[in-house]
This record gives sequence, structure tokens and C-alpha cells, in this order.
Amino acid sequence: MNLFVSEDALIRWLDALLQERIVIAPVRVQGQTMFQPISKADSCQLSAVSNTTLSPKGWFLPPTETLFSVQRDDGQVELVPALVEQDAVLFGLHPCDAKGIALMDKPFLQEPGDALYRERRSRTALVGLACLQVQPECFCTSMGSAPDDPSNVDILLTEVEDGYIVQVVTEKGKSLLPQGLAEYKGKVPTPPKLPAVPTKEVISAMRELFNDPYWEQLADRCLHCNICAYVCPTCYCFDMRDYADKGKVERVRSWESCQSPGFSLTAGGYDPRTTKGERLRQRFYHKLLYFPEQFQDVACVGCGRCVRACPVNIDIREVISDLQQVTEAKSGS
Amino acid sequence: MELIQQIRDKARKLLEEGAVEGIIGYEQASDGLTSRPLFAYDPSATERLIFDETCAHNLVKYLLDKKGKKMAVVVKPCDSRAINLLLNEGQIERDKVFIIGVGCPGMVETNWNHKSETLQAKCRSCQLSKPLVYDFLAGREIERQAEEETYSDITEAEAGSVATRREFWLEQFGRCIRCYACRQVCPGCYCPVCFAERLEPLWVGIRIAPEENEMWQTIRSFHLAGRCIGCNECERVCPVDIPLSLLNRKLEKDVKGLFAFQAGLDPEEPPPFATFKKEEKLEFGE
Amino acid sequence: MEYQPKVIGFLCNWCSYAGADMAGTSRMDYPQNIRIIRVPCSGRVDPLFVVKCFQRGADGVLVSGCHPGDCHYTEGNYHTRRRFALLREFLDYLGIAKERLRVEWVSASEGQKFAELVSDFTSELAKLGPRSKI
Amino acid sequence: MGLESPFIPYLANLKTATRLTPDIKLLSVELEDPDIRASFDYKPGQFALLSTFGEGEAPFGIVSLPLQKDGLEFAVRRIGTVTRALHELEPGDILGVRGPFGNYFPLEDYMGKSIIIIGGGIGMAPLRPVINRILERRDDYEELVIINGARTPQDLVFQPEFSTWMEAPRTRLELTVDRGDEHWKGRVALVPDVVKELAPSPDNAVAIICGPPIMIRFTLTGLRNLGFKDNQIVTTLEAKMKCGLGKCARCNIGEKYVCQDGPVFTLEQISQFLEQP
Repeated sequence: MNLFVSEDALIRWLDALLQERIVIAPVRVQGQTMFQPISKADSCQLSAVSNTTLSPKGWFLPPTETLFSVQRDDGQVELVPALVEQDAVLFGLHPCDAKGIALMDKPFLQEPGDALYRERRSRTALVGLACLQVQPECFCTSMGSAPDDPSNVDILLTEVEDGYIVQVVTEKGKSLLPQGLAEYKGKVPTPPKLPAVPTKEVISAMRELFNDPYWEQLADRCLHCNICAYVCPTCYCFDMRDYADKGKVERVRSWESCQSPGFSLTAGGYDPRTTKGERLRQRFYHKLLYFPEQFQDVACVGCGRCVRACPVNIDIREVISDLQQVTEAKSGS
Repeated sequence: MELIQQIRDKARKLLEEGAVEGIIGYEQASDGLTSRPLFAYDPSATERLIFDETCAHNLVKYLLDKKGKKMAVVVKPCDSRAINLLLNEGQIERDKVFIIGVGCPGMVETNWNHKSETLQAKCRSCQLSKPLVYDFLAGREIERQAEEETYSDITEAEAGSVATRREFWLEQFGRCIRCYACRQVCPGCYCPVCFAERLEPLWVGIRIAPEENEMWQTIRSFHLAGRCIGCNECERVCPVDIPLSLLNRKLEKDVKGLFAFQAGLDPEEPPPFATFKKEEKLEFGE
Repeated sequence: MEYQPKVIGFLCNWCSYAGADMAGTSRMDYPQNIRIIRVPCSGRVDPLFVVKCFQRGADGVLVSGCHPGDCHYTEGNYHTRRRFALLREFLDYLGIAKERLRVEWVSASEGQKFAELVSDFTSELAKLGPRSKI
Repeated sequence: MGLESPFIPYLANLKTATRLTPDIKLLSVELEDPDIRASFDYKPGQFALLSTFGEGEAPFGIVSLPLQKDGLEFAVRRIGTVTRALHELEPGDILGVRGPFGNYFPLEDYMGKSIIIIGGGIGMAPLRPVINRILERRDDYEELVIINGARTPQDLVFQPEFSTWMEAPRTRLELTVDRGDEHWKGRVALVPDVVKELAPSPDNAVAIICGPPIMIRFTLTGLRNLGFKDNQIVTTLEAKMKCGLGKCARCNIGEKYVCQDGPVFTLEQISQFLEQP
């Protein structure tokens, strides 16, 4: 049963949420939109068209966080785990980002689960916003999501005339709702169409393409920076190190990417991936082959962020269609 | 377009004669609007070579991945200063590079799937009608009606208080996500192990936080002092739009002022930190 | 507790460190806010060290070497001069006041100059107040 | 969110640190909490992540046998920041232990077979518990051939145990070094050449090999020439590791995670990896 919330009611709702929760929402920062905690309702810039520069994964796997700190007093050592202090609500994320979070749940909640991640997930409600228009590089429908897919959020909003349709999906969502929302009887906007990207056929062929020179050639123009991994909602590799600062020791976890030079380099000097081609290939194989084999789902939600952000235009849709041509050429079909 | 055809013909001839192993140029990007680097190894691929006002990438850095191979590279006037820098620092051998120079109309501000009409800031003040060094000039020299580079934005910031500048830079550095694209794209950044990756001593560390970001950006830009050739690729590739040229051009202005030197103009002249003048005082009294 | 600025001093082994030593042996007292790091030559001081000092909370950094022309390695301090002329400007531009970084020439016999230099630098930093921590 | 986070190590303290070679120390570590100590069960081939608080963590094979009186033992070669800190630990100092992780050498399947153990330098470390477990149940196995190579005589690892290994029934210990010194009377030869010379029979045998990649590559050809099939050759892979929990993907090689699917693999399994280590 769909409800309706007007523009003003939404502002009041956000203010109410701000009283008891951290609210993370899209905010305008230097000409870009970023997910950030907001202090007042009107800094929230809901947009049913474009995506934020960075995905909202940063709330569940922050760029940097302390896992635990080491308390030392007279020889005694105590490990104090980081705690999640407050409930939160992630407001205004599109269905592709919500799917990204659901995909990241698979490795992080798989036993033995990451307690910090699990705590944040359980104490954060997801209020999604359906897409009315899509950007040219979106291809979520080819990756098992859709502009109006409510499956990974607690509430899904859809923008209509002076307000939003409120589709309650979970109990957690229901508990968030303001009182007295009227039922929405109007027309639900039809989701926009998206171009299809032939992922299924390509994934089955990827085993044979591992040693194809395509990867070395594609990597020629790659800069090997970490942009694609850091903007991506489903890249979750991380690094861990200790910080000893004036007697206080903390174990810190930070984002890392398989494109970084030391990613797979061992202290003894052994590194299975030293060339540019090998590292670029690892990113596509982890997303399109290894993750699906481990978790039965492709680690790409078709949000198009890597396509927009890559300085040298390594476009995952083009890679997938190139792979299809390479397979056809190989099998002579 | 006559310029493009000249580039394609020259590239094809170089490959067919075996004069070079590959061509590094530009081709159309998958948004059908902007461009991207192209590596052509067989003559047929040279048909994809283009050159227009979206070819902002500085292709010279790619030569560092192809050391020992004879490559041809399409070079704009500003990019040619990177050739001089890398020659001066012994990173490339002149006889290993065939330079296809182009007269440059100036590059426009582009973003993915978006091409504006406004020239990039570096192009508005560019006086180079053709590359400083080349083996073949495609198209012709293009006289630049350039505005004088007055560094007005820098002097304006310098006029402000230390506190306002501190606040400005903390906010900018606070947004850095340490993707290192500014390093990976820069022709002057080629250390085998970057100081940011050293563990002992831990100069920067893995925390992506304002303090570590400030350490990273301060030293990265200072390592380019007297070496940055102003191609401004670092600012263009930054995914969070940090105005990195405000760092590079501040150092460029001060190096000009203190040492009357500009990077990449002459491959023989030693850069400022590799030499000195006994009699210069530099505000330290003696 | 009245604000005590933290000062790091990079002193070249042949001149400034000896000068500081002389100040000590001839009982000249100077504020103990300074922590001295001995380096073979002022030319050994990498701008990376100075920026790291500021990042870790130093309020002031002193780089001190032989007078230009007296360098034990003939040209070390010429390079120091160039590096820190630029770095001082750059740090000021980034919001670390240029008064917080000083480059001085102190010879082995100038213990008095060293003592005065440290107390003058410390009082100037006290006036500037603590750096706004991130 | 209590202590059950898998990233938080168990506290342990160093009991003894004995120097085995100029850059390798044998650390004997005891878990502080008695219940954890009792329940910390593992098999030869499994590893743990050791923490020195202030540097970080690194993976080390557990070289002791479970329920052994002197606690968990690790052979640590000084090569990076964490290993340097581990080498500087004094008895009684606190460190962190996470684990046990990974699979193990399926020694039960090797019962009734001859075992050829080939180790190079620190590569001997993960093989030590295998040897000691076989000696514990000597009658369950046929011939036991141990080839232990190193660069120089003082780099040979686990020298205090050579005599027990040598005197064990139906056991043969061959030591070899790349470069001898004035009072080295033993063999001076590369490990692959020693394997070729001893020519162990592949019938009803398993070869377990661990060491620097170069040694493994040449020894493999030797073993294959002797008739060993890839499913008769087992090794333990070295990889970059951070979490040990199959999450951070640092040890992801091909579709495998060395920290969970390995580190012990047969050559047959490795040859089917999409990406060759």
C-alpha cells in the first residue's frame, strides 16, 4: 500500500529523524553531490536523476576507521573495540547503491562476520529514492537491479507532483515513518528504459579469456590510480595497519585497491601481479568471475560511476562487449 | 580534418617502415564526444587516431612504461615541456621517441559525456604556437592570443590571512580520498617507491584523513617544485575536484621569482634544486 | 599551564651543533622548548622532515647550518637556502605562518648567537600561539 | 558489539625466543586466556596472524604441534616492519594472535605412504610440524626422506632437531647448502640437484615442498622427471594477507583465497588456478 509525503512533510520528517539519528544524505559540495551527515533538513539535495560522485558504501566501510585501540597501563594491555554509538538513516540512495550494499553484505557478514560492519548495518535504515531519468552510462537493469527496485531498502521514495510516493518495504522502514501519511492513489511513474549490456554470456566465457592479450592492450592507457575502485559501490578491498601516536596505538582499516602497487606484494618480495595488464585484469575478474563464483551474484550494479570517473575512459560496458567480440572471434561463431 | 589525416598518414608510415613499435595518440572516447589515449601497434589501428580540443591528456608519461621500445607519441606544445623535463632527468632517450608535434588550438573544459566551450585556464595563458621539440609537425603553427599569466588568483590568496588560507586548504585536503590519480597521471612523478608508500619511516600512512592528506598533497606538490610543466592533468583527473593547480602555480610563480626558472623549456638547463648561485641571498641574510 | 611552544631544531653537526654545544658549556641558558636533531649538514634536511614536524604538532622548526661559504661539504647550505626559501613561502601559503620556520647560520663559535636565536624564536612563537590542530 | 569481532586478536605473551639462524628466530608464545589456550586447536599447515601492537599484523605458519607443552611456536624471518618488531620482543612481552586460519596438510590421507619433504631456507618452517607429527606416529608411514637446503650452513633451520630427525626409524635427513664454509663437511649443492641425485621413488609416495619460488620451480621439474604426478606434490603458498577471513581479497589468486581455500594446495590444484601464482 503506497503512501504519500509532501515536500514540506518530508522536511519535517527529516528534522524529526535528525533528533534521534545520524542522517546521511546527498549534499552539494564544491559542485558535486556527496553522501554526508547533515545537520539540518534542507541541506539534503534529493535528485531523482544523477548519482553522487562517491557511492554510499563509505558509511558502512569508511575510507578510514579504527577497528580497536590498545590501552597499555603498567604492562597490562587491553584491546578496546570500536563501537557504533548511534542509529542512523541513509537517505536518498538509488536502488543501484542499495544493491551495492547488499552485495557487500555477502563477504562482510559471511562467518566469521565483521562485527563493526554488521552493527552499522543493523543500526542504519535505508531510505531509497527511485530514478525517474537515468544517465547515459547507467546499466543497472543488466546487472540485476532496476531504477525502481525496492528490494534492498527499508523505504522507497518515488518523486511525483509536489511530493513523494512512500513505499514501505520492511518493518524497520515502517518504524521510521512519520504519523498520518495519506494513502497515495495516483499513478506510479513508469521507470525509464536502459540499454542492455550482455553480461551473462560474457561471464561464462571469461575463463577462456584469462590469458588473452586483450588485458595487456586495455591496460596500456590505464593510469593505475584507485579512482575506479574508490568510487565503486561494490569494491571493498581494504588495508590494515597500526598507528602508534604518542603512546596510543590503534589498528586502522582503510580503503585499498588492487590497482595499487603494493596490493599483492609480500614482504619477501614475491608478487603474483606485477604488470599493468595483470592488475587491471584482476579488477574485472574479481567483479565478473570470482565474486559470482563465491557469492552467486555479479559484483557490479551498473551505476556507471567508474565510467564517468575514469580519466582515460576504461568503460566496463565497452570491456564486456569487447570480450563478447573476442569470444566470438575465438570460437569463429 | 587535414591535421588528423596528417597524423594518421605519418603514424601509418612509421609503423609500416618499422621505424617505431607503437603510436601513442588519441581516439574518440566511448561517449562519442570526448577523447582518450590510443595505443596503435598495427597500421590499421592508425585510422582511429584523431586530434581535437578534447585531447587534454598528456601522453608523455606513457613513455615511462615503454622504456627501451621506440615509440611515436602525439605531443601538444604544453606536453612537449614534459619531454624536456624527462630528457633533463634522464628518464627517456631522445632517439627512442619519435615526436609527432601538433599546433594546438587550446583544450576546452571537458567532463565525461560533456564538452564545454570554455578554454582550460592553462590554455588561455599559453603562448606556445608549436611544441618546443618535435620530429614531425602535423597541421601548422597556431599563434596564441594569450592573456598574460598574472597568477592573480594566487596573489589574491596570498593577500588573505594565514588563518583563512589554512581553513581553505584543510577543507580541500579533507575531501581527498588518496586515489593517487594526481601522482599516476603526472609526468614528473615516477619514483619506484613513492614516499607515501614507505613504511619505515611512515611518512604518510594509510589513514585517509585530513592530516595525512595534507602531508601527502604538500610533499607531492613540493616534489614538483621547479619541475611541474603546467599540463594541469592532476587537477583534471582529480575525482573530487581539488584545485591542485593552485598548489602547482604558486610554486611555479615563486620558482620564477626566486630562481628565474621555468620547467621544461630547455632540456639542458639544471632545475633549481640541482644547482645554486653562491651570491644569492634568498632572504636569509647571507 | 602557560602555553609552551614546541620547537624542533635541525642543527648541522660541524657548525650549529657545535655552536649549541658551546652555548651549553659556557652556561648560556636558553629556553628548553627546543628539541635538537643533529644532521651531518643542513643540506641533509629534507623538506619532508620539516612538514612531518608540523604535521606531528611542532609549533616551530629551526634549520641551522654553517654560514654560506663555510659549509664542511662546500655547497650543502647553498641547497638548504634554495629549498627553504621556497618551502617557507609555500607553507605560509598553505596556512602555516612563515614565522614558524626559520633558517639561520650559526658557526661553531657563535654559542651566544644560538642562545639568543632560540629564546627570540620561542618568544615569537609564544606570541603566535598554538597552531590550530586539525 | 563485544569482543567477538574477528579482527581483534587474542592476547598472548612471548615465553622464549631462540635464534635459529642469523635472521630467523623461533618464538614460543602462550595465549593469556586459559580457556582460549585450551580450545586453540590446529593442524600442521595452518597459520596464524601475529600482531605487534604499533606495527601491524603478518601471517606465520604455526610450527609447533597442538597441545605441545611449550605453547604455539612460530619461525619468524626478519624481513619487514612486523617481523623486526617480533624479533625485538623480550620474554614476557605482549603480542596478539589471530587464528588458526587456512586448511592443513591432509596427513591422515598420507598414511601408509612414503613422504618426501623438501624445504628451502625459511620454507622448512611449515614442514617442521609435518615431520614431527609423522615421527609421533612413525609406524603409520613408510619411508621419510627430508631434504633441507639453505644458502649457507648457518642458514639451515631447526638445527637442534636434526639429530632426532636423523635417528628416527626409516628416516633419512639430507642437508645441503648453496655455499659451504671452512668447517662445513656436508653436501654443497642446490636442492633440485639433491632431489635428482637421491631420486626418491614416486610409488605410493607424496612430496611436500616449500621454499623460494626458484627452488620450487626447478625441484618440480626434477620430481616430474622422476615420475611424480601433480596430485602427489603438495606445497603451501605464500601470499600477501591482511584479514585471514576471506574478506580483504589481498590473497585472492585466480578464484581462490589463499587464506581460506589454502595455503596448502596440491600442484594439480594450482595448475587449475586461472591465475598462476
